[in-house]
Amino acid sequence: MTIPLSHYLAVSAALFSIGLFGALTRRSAIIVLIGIEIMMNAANLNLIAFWRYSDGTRATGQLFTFFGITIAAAEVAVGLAIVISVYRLFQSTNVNEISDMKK
Amino acid sequence: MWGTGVLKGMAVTIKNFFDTYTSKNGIFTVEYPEKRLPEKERFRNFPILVYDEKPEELRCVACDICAKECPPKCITIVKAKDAQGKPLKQPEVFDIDFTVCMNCGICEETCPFDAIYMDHEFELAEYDRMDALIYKKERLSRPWTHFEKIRPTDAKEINERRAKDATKTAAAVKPAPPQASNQQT
Amino acid sequence: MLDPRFRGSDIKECMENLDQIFVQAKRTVMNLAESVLPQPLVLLVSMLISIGVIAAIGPVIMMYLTWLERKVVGRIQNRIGPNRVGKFGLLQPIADGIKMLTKEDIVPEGADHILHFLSPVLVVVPALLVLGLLPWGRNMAAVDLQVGLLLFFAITSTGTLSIFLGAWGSRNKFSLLGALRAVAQLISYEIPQVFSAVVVIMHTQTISIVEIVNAQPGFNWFVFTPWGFTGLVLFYIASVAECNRTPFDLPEAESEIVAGFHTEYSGMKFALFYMAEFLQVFSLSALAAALFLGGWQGPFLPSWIWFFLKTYGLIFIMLWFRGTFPRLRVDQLMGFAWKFLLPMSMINIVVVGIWTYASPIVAWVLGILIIAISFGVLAKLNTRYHIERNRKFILAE
Amino acid sequence: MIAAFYLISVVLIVSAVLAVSLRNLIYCTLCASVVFISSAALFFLLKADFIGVVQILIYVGAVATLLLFAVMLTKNLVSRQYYVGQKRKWSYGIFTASAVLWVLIGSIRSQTNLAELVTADHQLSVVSLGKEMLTAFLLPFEVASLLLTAAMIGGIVIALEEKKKSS
Repeated sequence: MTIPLSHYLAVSAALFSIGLFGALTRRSAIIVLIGIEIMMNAANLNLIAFWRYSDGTRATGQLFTFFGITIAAAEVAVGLAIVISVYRLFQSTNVNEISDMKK
Repeated sequence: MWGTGVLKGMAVTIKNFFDTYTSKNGIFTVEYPEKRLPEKERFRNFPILVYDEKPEELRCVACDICAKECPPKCITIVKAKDAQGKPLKQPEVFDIDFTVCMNCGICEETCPFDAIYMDHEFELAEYDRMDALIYKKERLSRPWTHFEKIRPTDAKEINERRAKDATKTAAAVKPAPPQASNQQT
Repeated sequence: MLDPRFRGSDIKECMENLDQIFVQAKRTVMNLAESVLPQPLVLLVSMLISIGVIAAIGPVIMMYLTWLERKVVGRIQNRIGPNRVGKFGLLQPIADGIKMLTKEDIVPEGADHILHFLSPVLVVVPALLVLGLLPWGRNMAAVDLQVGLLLFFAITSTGTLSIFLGAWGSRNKFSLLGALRAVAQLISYEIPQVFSAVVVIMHTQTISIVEIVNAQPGFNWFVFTPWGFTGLVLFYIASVAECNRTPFDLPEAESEIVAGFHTEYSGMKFALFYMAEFLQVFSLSALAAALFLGGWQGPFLPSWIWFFLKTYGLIFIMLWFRGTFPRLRVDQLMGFAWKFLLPMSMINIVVVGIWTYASPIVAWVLGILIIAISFGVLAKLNTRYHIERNRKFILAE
Repeated sequence: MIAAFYLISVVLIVSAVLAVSLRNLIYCTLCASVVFISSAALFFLLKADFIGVVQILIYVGAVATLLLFAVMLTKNLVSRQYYVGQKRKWSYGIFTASAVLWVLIGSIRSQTNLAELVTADHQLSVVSLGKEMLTAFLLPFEVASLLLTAAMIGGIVIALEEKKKSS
């Protein structure tokens, strides 16, 4: 018997919530970025699962995952650039300490 | 042009690579244990004591000059004594400590009796540092023929000189009545 | 000399059998397995055969590459190279292997044990994984994926990560310096490498390596076209840099930073790093041969012999580089990748574009013209210092 | 096939949990790259080869290395600032995450017609993907390329800008 679609959706939902948990609770900015990456990954997994279980001739699912991945890579690049320049100013990547606007 | 330096360099190495197979002067490594380079004649390694006929009658008269002259002092000589305790002109003990000897060849030059020469033998590895490398008289002595084989030109010169000396001493001895002749040669 | 009754067709037919000898061997084993095992296990058996063959061939290739390298570089330097252990030093790799096994495995104090242990394994995995994608002979590719070439580049790019982790795990300034240089070099040479492979993809409209090789039957390999030759040169130089080999071996530069990222590794872990490097040399040369020199395509000999001939020809060139070139400085290394290889491979893509749509004569003329001009311009731009031709030397009186 | 799916998803979930909960940042990025690789494996299982390969190439090749660089450049390797009040924060996090999870699972279970959706054995060839990308999806393609250049320039400007001010 093949794997029902709901299993894939359950896995990506779990992945999404783990990413959300990471982004919310962890203090280091880099782990927040990793959490966001995992959430995006879960979204891509959903896209591909739905493409697979639809009629499969249209390539919308795959292409939008492809665009999703490129955008995630761009986002990580800019995110890390911000994290590093913030680190230069505040000497810490602790999300709570970076709160006041003017140094 | 930009890339030519690179190509010239590679041309040199590839020529070297094929030279080793084709041309004679490509590879010049001598594969040591199987093939050997002939030693030069004046090559000096550790000293040896020389005797003419019998290993007991060394040319060395235990005059101790080489022991005094030896820079690192690695030669120890004890004069032999006959039954009544009269010193003989033979070394009873002649040790050379090969760990100390630096093959300088000064003993060969200073020896007035042509008794000690530098040998060509260099594969002298031992398992034990202490007594194996302190060569006794027996291990040092070599026949004169061995010397003639390894250093023919020097041997010829020395033989001529010795023959001339022998005739001179024989002439000196002849006018004076022959007394007890010692083995002075 | 040949027996007259031995007609030409017999030779051709025997070559044909020799060509498919491994494929038939596997088929016989598979038939045997089918008769004995249930259906899902048969698939497993076929996978295991391929994996087993590659896992056996990988280390053997690596060992005899070290031997070949020491022999070739020796001969370049007018010496003989290893000939003591075994007939032509053929047992030398085995002696090295045993030496590596018996060497004590030191983990630096304060080092990160997990990373220090994990990273040699992570470095070897991509090097071995990639061997499965290569077409070793006619229908002898272990895995024939529709996205073969892209997967090849994806897997080799994961190697960068494990080098970096290894260096960080050994808590040593030299290895961290080496790793920073290695990551910078690997990333900046990956782009020209992929771009110069895009040329072949554009021409053959497929990403699967097996189809690219099929598109070069007999003798019309891609290297005999203007874009093919430049593509091979660019791809090959980029792969030399990708394996950290001689002109570009800054990451493990003995003279500057002790041994680069694998300073703190000894014994079997160092052997794994060494194996990863040589397997990458083999797989990238094999890929260059597959893309531009028509992998196993060849007129007479069995296909897999052609594969090994071409791959070892390209490997010989890499060893030849090792015997010839000094090491590049970091800025020259980076400048060469970004200011020469990358623009040159983009121009190469333009030439392939012209090649597919213009008529042959126009394509040939334009191709050679564009490549020659762009090479001249880029060379002009890249030469920073001008070597005076007739230098006047004032000798001390 | 079935066992493969469950195995990979277990690896996926476990490494995702580890990626967000470990204290040593290096191990976090390592587990994050395991997450990326296992989700690429899931893509291969779903017969989306091209996306699986792109996932490995971009996420493991570039994003993981970028994360490692970021971890190296910022000093606090082992995030030690767990002060006493930390426990409450974790409970908030777990509460919100599980609430979201419950909502998602609820929505999945409420969909009745998911069960009979069967996998079409149609495999999209990369060539058709490429064609479709440059014909039907040309606009997102151009927007994505624009965005990538903007991100590259942005990244560089942020890094460079600091150098001018401090020198």
